[in-house]
Amino acid sequence: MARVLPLAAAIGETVRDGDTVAMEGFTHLIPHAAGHEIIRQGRRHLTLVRMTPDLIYDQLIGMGCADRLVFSWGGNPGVGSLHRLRDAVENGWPNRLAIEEHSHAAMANAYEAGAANLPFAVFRGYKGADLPKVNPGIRSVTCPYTGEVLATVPAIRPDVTVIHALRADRAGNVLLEGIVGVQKEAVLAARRAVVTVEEIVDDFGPRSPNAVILPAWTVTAIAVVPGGAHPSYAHGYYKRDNAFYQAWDGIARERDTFLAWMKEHVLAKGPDAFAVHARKAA
Amino acid sequence: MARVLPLAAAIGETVRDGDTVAMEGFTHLIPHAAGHEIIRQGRRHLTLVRMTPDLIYDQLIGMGCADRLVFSWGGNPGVGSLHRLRDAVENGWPNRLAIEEHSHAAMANAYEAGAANLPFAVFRGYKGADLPKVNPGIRSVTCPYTGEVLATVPAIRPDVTVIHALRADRAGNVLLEGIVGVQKEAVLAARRAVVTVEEIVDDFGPRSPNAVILPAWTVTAIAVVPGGAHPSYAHGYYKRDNAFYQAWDGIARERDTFLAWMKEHVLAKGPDAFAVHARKAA
Amino acid sequence: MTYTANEMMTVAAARALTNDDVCFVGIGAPSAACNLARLTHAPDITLIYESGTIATRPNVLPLSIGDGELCETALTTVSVPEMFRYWLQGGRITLGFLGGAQIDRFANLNTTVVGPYDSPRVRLPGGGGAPEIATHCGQIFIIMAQGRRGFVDRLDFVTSMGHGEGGDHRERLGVRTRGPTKVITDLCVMEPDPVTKELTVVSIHPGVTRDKIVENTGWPIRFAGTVAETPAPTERELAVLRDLQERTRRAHAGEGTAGEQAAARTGGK
Amino acid sequence: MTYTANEMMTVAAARALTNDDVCFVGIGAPSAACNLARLTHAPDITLIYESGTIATRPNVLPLSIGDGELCETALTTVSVPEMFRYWLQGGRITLGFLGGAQIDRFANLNTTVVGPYDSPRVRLPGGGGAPEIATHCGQIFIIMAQGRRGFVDRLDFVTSMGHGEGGDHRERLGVRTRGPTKVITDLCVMEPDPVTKELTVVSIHPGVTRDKIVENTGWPIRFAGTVAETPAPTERELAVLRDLQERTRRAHAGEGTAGEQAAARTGGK
Repeated sequence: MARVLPLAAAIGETVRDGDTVAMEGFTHLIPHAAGHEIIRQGRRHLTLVRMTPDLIYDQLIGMGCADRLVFSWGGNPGVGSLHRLRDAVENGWPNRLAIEEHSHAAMANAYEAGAANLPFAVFRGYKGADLPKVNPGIRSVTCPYTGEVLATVPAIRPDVTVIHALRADRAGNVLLEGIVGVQKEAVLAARRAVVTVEEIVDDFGPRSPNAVILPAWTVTAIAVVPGGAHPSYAHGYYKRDNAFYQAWDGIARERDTFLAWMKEHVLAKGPDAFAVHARKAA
Repeated sequence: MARVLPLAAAIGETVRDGDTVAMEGFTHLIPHAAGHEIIRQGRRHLTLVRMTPDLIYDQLIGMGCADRLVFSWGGNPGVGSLHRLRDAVENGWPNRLAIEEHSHAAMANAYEAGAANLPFAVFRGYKGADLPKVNPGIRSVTCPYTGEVLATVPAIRPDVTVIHALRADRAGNVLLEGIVGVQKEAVLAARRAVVTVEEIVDDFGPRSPNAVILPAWTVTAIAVVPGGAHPSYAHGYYKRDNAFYQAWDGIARERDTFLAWMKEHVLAKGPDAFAVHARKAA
Repeated sequence: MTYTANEMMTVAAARALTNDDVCFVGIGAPSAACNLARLTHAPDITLIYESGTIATRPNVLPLSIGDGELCETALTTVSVPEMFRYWLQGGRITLGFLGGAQIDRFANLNTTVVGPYDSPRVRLPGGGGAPEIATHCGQIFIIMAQGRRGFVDRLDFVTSMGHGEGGDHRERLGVRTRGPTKVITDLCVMEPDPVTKELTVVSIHPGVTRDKIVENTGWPIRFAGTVAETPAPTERELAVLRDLQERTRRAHAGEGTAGEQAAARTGGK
Repeated sequence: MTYTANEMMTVAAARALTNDDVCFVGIGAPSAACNLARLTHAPDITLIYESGTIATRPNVLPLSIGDGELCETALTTVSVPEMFRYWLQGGRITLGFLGGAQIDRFANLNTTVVGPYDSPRVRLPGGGGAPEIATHCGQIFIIMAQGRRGFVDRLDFVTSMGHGEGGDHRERLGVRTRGPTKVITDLCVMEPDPVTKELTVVSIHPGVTRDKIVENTGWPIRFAGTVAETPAPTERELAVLRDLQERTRRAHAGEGTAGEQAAARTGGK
């Protein structure tokens, strides 16, 4: 049952060294504030899972939190490379980063299988592509009716999934809306789930009967962090800060500018630093 | 691309003798008017697919439209038996009815696999149950990672799926809301899809960004039939007519009362007979 | 206060439910029991109906598994494939309710056929959600009126597994959930023996004799070493239950015809 | 009217789109081409972005694959698993757009690594949706600026299949879709040979020489027997495209900082 906690406690009680951690959000609702908290708490040896490692994973990787990355597209959207990810893969800085690489379809299916408590996902995929040659986790099954051979991937079952949502109600239920990505699947596939939200409301009020809601009993901890998705965005709250995505290219290109920025903006700050982004839009 | 047609033309152009037809709706939004039209057009040798054969299939079976039934729960909800279904299975009246029986989980997964263009569905099911002994379509695959043996069923790929929805817009997009059942999957799994709707609106207007909508290019034909779900219901339009479900038990128990009712209320009527049920609620 | 055997059955089932349960609710007696629990000692119990309605709080009892009332009072409503994949198979349900036409001593259930499958004497509705409810929910409660036609020595068909052939049969099939932990009838409450898994009477409803239970069971029914007497329904339990049922009756009568009132009294799937 | 090579590429791609297409749109040039088509000759074209937005009609070009604008103007937005299962794998998409860091003569693409996979010289972003877009969409258009670094004799890694080793390779793998049918560059338009599937120049943009195309291709590029000259962008095409890009610039500038304007000029994934 979801407990409402300060972000530091929510992360402290759920994310442990060596965990497999999925922080999801497909462009929209990326849990940046929670990522910063994991960095501040100095978590190590994490396996990071995410379809689109974004700035948030560039930061975690550059700060040495991760031993392994499971992903399907690792870039700075519209800008170029994730320099810290590349430095880890190409040069082993700050540590060697093992990678397990998939396609989007494979990862979406793998989260879906995890949520459905299946050990693997079946899909039509990877035909003629080289990824199965370098990822031994990509295997196949034969259809018992048609004889067709289909691709498989192991289900993703994170130790902990971290997402940012729009709002929770007093009972601890969580609402997402707009581009909902794979967050519901990622939460339901995980042992533990942490959700940061823009706000807690008394009641969700009138809504679609089919609204995307995670009941309180699927969530471990909720932390209220207005602006917590920045530089990603929260539908109806604030927009994507494209300027920051652009600026990140310069910040992260070199190790020293990266470390200086992290020190000033992450290590020396707390979750309340995000509130300015929520306020700016209001 | 969806064409708006009178119901008779919509059914006439899409449902053929010998077709595999799925008419879905989970208690809510059952396409009764469309079922009556199929009966009036005298379709024969159909394979009828539906999780919960309801009065609509009792009527189709009793009128001799079906050679085969694929289903997972065949009763009159809260009332008892479907007498026409039983008469066909137990006594071969009006013709022998072959059955292919599944669990709800199996059929839900089979529709889902059909929508996803997979030849089969994998799920954890049927453990310790007798159905696999009598349904050779229930098979298994072995997980390539864990060695676990999981149940499989063939994907459902109907020739035509028929559903009732709340409304369409002028472009032919279709909106469902409330208890949405397996209708989206049934439509996307099918070669052709017919949708009856309560009304056509200029525009859906403000709605959840994640509203359940079938784009016009997934639908073959739309027919406007207010009240067309009766005695099932349409969320926000009219309620379930429980009295009729109760009364059906008496009507359908004997062959002659059944035939007399069908003659009077179906064969001698048209889709506009359903309008009274929509008006009653307004 | 007098009460019916059916009320005793519903009350006994309701008492077994807790605030923390996430229940997969069937229509009829399970629905009444779950909502009675919600309206008495377990206000925060989570009720899920297989039509996709999650955390629903109906003001009146639904007649079908997909009444509008369930959707209107739910936290949210998901598709049926999602319900069976993420929620049931996903292992999110702590408690499932089942009933059946036939039950055997290991709480296996038959709702498929009486007689041979290919030429049935009686064709029953079939399994619906039961085969997977029986294995995916944390535990199962079964509610059935007790009698020789239903409580049989040997099932014609195993629609859903209880404890199979008894003992560790579930574990041997790789099923990790507890299976049926209580069978609640209009005469008594049974629980599986911890080792053999054979159903054993653990509590007898007030005024019911052992002989009556024996007469109404199609196998030599076992009684626990210590058999309790089920506490009679309290005034509050009865008042809340009857109020709920009366509210249900009135609500459905208010909707329409005399036929609808009749349907309300019958209950719906 | 003068125009840039990039504008010619975008216009040539837009013209190949029809009102009946259901397009899986990537950010950048494909997004500009699709929206240009929608604002000119194909007003009813259906645009889908992999973030889940179906039938979206953005007023300005999105910067990322999941901009709020895409969701706000969409018919509806579905989850990412649903997008990849029901819509892409479901065979509902008639046309997919791809680009890449490297392409070979059979229109296979590499967006994964330059150099060996285990010790890459350059680690590129990876495949994302491409491996399955390449096989599930009815046909594929590829848009890439032409040059020797990108148009290579041999890929370091096949991220997504075009025509594989050529000929009937797709069919031999059980893939029933058409694969790449057009490669649109800033110099020309290529199409696969009907039999060998080797890319062949079928149309050259105004002012571009054959030599320039040869120089900018890492294999001995073939020309069709009859090579057309791509019609230059019309005034209307250029006006609509520039208006769209100007509107995009202003909208993003209106949101915030100078950095955002810079980002708008760069375009986003």
